[in-house]
Amino acid sequence: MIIYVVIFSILAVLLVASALFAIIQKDLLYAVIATGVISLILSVMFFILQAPDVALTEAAIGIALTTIVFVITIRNTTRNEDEKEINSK
Amino acid sequence: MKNIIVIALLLVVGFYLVDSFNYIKFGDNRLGAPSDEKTVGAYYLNNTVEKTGVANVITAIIVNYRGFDTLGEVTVLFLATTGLGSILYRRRKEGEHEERVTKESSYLLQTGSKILFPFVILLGIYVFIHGHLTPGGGFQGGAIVATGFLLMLIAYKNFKLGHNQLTWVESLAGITFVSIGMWGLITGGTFLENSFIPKGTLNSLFSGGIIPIIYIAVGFKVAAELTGVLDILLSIKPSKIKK
Amino acid sequence: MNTYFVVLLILFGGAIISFAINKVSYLLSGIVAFIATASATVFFYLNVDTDNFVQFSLAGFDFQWGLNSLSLLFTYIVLGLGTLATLYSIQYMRFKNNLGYFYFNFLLGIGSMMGILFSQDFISFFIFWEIMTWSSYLIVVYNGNKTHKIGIKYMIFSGIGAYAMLMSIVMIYADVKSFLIADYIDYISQVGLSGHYLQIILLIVGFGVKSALMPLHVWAPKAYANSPMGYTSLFSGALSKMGVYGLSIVLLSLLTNFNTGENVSLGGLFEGINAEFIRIIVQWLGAITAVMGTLYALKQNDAKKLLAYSSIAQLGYIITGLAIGTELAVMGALFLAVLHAIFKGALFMAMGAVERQAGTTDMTKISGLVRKMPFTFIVTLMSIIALAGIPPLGGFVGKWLLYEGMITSGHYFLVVLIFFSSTAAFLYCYRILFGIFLGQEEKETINVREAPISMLIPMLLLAILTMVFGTYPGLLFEPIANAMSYIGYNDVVWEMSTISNVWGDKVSLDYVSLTIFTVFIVAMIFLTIKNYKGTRYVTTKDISTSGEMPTENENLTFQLNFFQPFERAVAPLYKRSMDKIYNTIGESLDALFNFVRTIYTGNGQTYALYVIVFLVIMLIFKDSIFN
Amino acid sequence: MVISPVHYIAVPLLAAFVIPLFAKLNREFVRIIPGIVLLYLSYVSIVLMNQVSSTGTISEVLAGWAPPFGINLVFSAFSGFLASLMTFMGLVIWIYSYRFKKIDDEPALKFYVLFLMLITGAIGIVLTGDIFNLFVFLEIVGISAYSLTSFYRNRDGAEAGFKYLLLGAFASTLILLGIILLYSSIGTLNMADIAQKSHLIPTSLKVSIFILFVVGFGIEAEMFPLNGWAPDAYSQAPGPVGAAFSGIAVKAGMYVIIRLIYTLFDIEGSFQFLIVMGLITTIIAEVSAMKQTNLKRMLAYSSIGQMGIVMVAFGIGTREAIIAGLFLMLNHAIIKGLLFLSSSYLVYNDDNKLISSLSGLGKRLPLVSFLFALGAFAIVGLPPFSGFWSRLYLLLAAADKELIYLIAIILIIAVIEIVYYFRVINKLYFKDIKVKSDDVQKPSINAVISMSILGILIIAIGIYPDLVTSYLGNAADALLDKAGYIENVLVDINN
Amino acid sequence: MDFGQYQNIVTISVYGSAIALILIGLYAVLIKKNLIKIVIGLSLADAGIHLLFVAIGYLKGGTAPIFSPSVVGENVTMVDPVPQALVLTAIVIGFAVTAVALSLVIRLYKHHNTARIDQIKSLKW
Repeated sequence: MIIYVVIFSILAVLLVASALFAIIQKDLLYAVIATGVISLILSVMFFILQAPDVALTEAAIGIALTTIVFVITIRNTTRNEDEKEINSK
Repeated sequence: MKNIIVIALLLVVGFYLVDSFNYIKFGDNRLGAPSDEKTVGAYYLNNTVEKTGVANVITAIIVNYRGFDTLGEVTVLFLATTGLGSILYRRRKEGEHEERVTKESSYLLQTGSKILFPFVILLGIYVFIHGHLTPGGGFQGGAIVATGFLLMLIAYKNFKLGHNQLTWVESLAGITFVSIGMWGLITGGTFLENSFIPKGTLNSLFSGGIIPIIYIAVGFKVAAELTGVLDILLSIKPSKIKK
Repeated sequence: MNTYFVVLLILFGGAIISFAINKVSYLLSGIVAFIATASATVFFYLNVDTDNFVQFSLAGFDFQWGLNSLSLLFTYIVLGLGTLATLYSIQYMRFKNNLGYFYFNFLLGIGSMMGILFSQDFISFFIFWEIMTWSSYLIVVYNGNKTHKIGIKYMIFSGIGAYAMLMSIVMIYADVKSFLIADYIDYISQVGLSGHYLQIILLIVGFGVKSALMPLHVWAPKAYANSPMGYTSLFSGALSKMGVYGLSIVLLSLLTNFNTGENVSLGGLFEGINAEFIRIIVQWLGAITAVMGTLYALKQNDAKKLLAYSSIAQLGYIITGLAIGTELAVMGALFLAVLHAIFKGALFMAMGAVERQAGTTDMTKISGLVRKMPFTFIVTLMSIIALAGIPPLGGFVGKWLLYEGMITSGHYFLVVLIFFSSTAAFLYCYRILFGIFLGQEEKETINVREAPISMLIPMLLLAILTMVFGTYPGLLFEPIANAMSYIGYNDVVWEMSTISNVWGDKVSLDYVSLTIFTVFIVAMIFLTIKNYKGTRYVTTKDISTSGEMPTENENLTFQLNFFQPFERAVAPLYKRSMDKIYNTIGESLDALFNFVRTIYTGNGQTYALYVIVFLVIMLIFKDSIFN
Repeated sequence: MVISPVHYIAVPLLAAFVIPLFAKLNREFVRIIPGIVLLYLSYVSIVLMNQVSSTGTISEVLAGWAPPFGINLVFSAFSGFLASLMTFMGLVIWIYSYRFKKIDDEPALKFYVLFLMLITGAIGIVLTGDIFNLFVFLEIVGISAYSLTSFYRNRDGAEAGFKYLLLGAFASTLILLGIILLYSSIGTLNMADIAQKSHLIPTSLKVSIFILFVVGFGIEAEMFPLNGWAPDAYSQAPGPVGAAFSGIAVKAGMYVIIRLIYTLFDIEGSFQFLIVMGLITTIIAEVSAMKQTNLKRMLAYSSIGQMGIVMVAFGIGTREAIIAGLFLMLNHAIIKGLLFLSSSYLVYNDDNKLISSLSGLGKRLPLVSFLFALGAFAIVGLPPFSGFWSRLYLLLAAADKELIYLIAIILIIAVIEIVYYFRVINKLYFKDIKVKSDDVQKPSINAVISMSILGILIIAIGIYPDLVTSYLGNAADALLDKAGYIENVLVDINN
Repeated sequence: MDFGQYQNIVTISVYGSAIALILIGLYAVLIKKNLIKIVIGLSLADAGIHLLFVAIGYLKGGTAPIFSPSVVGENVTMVDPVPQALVLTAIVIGFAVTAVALSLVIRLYKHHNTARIDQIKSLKW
């Protein structure tokens, strides 16, 4: 019992921490991976909260597909958040 | 300055959210007494097994009680594919839809993908076939299948997805879903009514009437749609790198 | 079928037919328009019946159409002038484009004016009023390009007026639960005016715009001057009279304390102000309109504009007369209203003829047309005599009654103003005559010819009418007396061709006219014979200034700065133009609007921020918003 | 098969799934099938509207589970009126876009599918009786709208689409939060059930939920200051889509706001709130429209302004005001539809859609210009066109409640409208011709037909408003009859 | 699952982290200039919403709402299945919106050559 509580609290802290990391991180690829981590943590939390269906969905869609879509986008655009202003046209 | 204002604003929002959730105690039993069927959740828990013959209540809700939502949801994905196609559309003559511009990946990855691919697909199909029995179902299974295709798309430059097949799978699955729904209407019942296929015994593969059929259709459709999304995204020609 | 429906059907149907038939032949369009108005006129006066009311219901409201003696009086103006103006337009518009469009709106205008006169309820009144407005707008901008600012200005003011009226109408409906004008008059006479001051004021604003009352007149001069003249004669003659018609309902039926004999207080915000006060305001506005209109008319070099300002001034007289509200004043005002339609119609047509034949109506550019266009000259001469109020033509009778009415009711200062403006009217009338017709001929006008016969006929008819009404004003007194008895002035005294003054002296007009005409004609014959030979032509623009450039101060060409000394005397009055005030308002609003739209910054993030700000505001103030 | 409200959703969905297959046979099917579907739905509308007027509200149960356990569709005189209006507008816009030159062959499939789904989603929002289902339909509308906004590649469509999406995502976040709070406090998602039980929620929480919903749906309903997306989206979307936004999508958002206030929550002050928000929306939008140089953008702001007036009408809340509001919605759909449709031909070849490029087009495109002018006359409320009656009804309803300031503001706004619409008309007709006759795009025959339908309707309703007023009266009664709504939906549970 | 006397801690961690996630996501949407960051913010806010959904469905001592052979016939408490069903839908919809958003980002980047939102405002006023 207590172990779940501990795990849960740690996960919650991790969740917020990686959310902050995702926001602060200038390298978008790391930020995206942080969101992937958030999905992972979430799906564990869902599992603990007795929602296996949701956990599975979050795992399949949140961790894998969303991250991939983000990565593809980054590859097609820019990896650095503070890209230099480009005036050449 | 703007930072501070925004943080202040968000804190106010947060305060009111917390305030609101004070009314909603975590873990309280809000379903009411088990016999009180006026609460929607309680009704589902009490009646699902008996009335639909499905073990997984969530599946019953998704596919049957709130099947209309799911129809909408599938449509949303379908629209996302269509929309993506229209947003990222390039005329053929510009030669961008033809091939993906990924580098040939390593031999290791290629082999690994090749070995993993059937298993992933199989896992996905298993998940959506057993949606009414175990956790998981059409969406999860579909997503897993799409992941399998993703592996192949990344690993092999020349891995061609048959657009025709994708369209067929997607359309046929969608048509199945709606037709089963319409069949209920035609037979004099209501849209999506679970009446014309026997319910079967609980916890066996062939149970739940139309529920597994629809969930399988959803699985195929979601798989096709997600794969389609990935395919479109992976076919974009990366813009020239600006220094 | 009912008379009203048939008349409207003929006019609106004619509008559509003449629009469609323009594809076949441009001449046909005008002919159809003429036939439509003429047949509507004939049909209407054969079947006219003032007691016939039609009721029907549409969209949940009760409508009533009918005629009363007052509106009957105005139908003479609309249909008479309308028929003549269409006849005039056939030739006048002959070589222009988009005739289908022109006649469509023309007939729509006539039809909607008839509709206004038929309407016994506010809502159909308003509907026809608006149709009249936009159809006239479409003609104002007909000449294209330069006119679009004028058109917008016209539409803005019309919109303000119409919506003021609409606001009043819905407030009336909320009070009375009926749109019938008669019901409202009953209601007001029962409960008094208190609490209804806003409705009355808004109605006055609404009608005031159309009748070009200060300070709502700024649209009028250019709109009059820039429409095709065939229409302007109707515009200034009949369309503006719709405003007068409305004002006569408000001022004479609603604001009256002659019927009830009490001095009703308006209460509320307007504590201490009563019906009499509003009337006084309107009187003064009318008088000021008259004076300002005249002063501005003096300044104009373009005959069309001059006449436009003159129209404003004339409408000022009429409104002042109505607002004074004694029997004589009202009679004079209504008489002038009809007469103004006649002579201003004739004048605008004459100017149209000049414009069509000579290419311009700028008085500095043409002169000496009297030999080329004698009939036009005669029409102009007679109309101008009528306009200036010189006996024996009709204008004299109207002004005479008006002065009498004002003097007997003790409005001495107003008399001074009106008299001043009337005197000044002599000046600009003279200018038209002199500038265009008299003087020496210019090279440019060598090839000018007289206008075609179908244009002359309506002009001459109108000119003759001014003479007839000047000699036998009783012909017009009869319907006016009927109209006034409808409003509540019982036992109006009138005689066929005799008018009296304050002291009871009577003048027989037919003898006066006869004498004057005899003298006039003899003089004309004499002058013609005398001047026939021996005329020497010197072109006026061939000025030698010893090699120096002439400046404007040196009054070298007599047509330019005709009234410069006079203008200098009244210059301070010109400075405070309403136009400038409106422009300033417009510009500041423009700047404000430009500022407001920067709310939409174009940055999606800002929009998102708006959402959060809005959410936060709602959450914080949720207790006070949703108690 | 009995015709029932679910046809509104199921048939278009089926069509949307079928179209990609048929497209392989013949590409023409892509264009035809949506038309067939919309025609069929128009037939359904007629049948159901007749049924409603004779037997009263139809509440259709889906999947055999009676509400609140299953999802249901409610076809009342009110929601039915809106659904029929949307179907009709959809049909007209389809006729228009059938040969719209700018939708070339390849993405035509996507265009028509998205367009069909936009209509279906909006109708779904109006018909559904379940708040979460409503959210799903909202997302259907949203995703198709984002994609359609950015349909053209050669313009700033993507920018407009992204702004729309950003705010739309905000909206869904807020709505989901509202649904969470709502479900956890009364344990139901059915709207009739919510209406029945909403008094059980503590007031403070109820108001919070209400605020979340209003802000969320207010984004779709173009309420100020939530409408930043609208001018961009309207001006960048293809012509027919702009018409569909103003005629169909926005109506759905407005419907939800109305439902929230009239049926779901019984919150004091919400009516006044709606009036104030409506007025602010209208004033800001019309003032912004004044100075626009871009024709489409001007129309967009004008559209927002009209929706603000609709809000005002529903905020007044009397039966007359509701009739006025519905009439305004109807007029806004057909008139703004006509304006958007005709304006796309007017600025066909000008990428910036500048009003100044219209100079003298009245001569080059006489019919289109005429229809545009007709629409402009109608929208500023000149009689004898349909816009006049709705405005009159609204003013009368306001006068009845003695809201004098409201009348004054509405009329001042009308004057502003006159200024900017007549500026365009002046440009069209009374300016020198600048364009060569080759440079204008002549409207195709089906575009002419669809615009003429709208034009004729504007005149017909204007001359004889009784054509629609009886429907509007029934609809207003249906909206006001909250008890009847609950009873109709929950007939099995409560008895 | 029953957290017993530690219920409060779990309450705070669930509600706290969910609301924190929403607020952090919104913060990113409102402050970050980079389009991709904005989309990340949106998906964070979405994730928070999903967590909240599951949290309100949770019931002290409840098990997953699946009548697997082991629980049939026994008297078990189950968590509320409705929010779970809803969140499933919400997740899929969220993915769809994210995909569309990102495709728009790609197009915007190609069009404007930048992914900074404050430089993409050719449509304004």
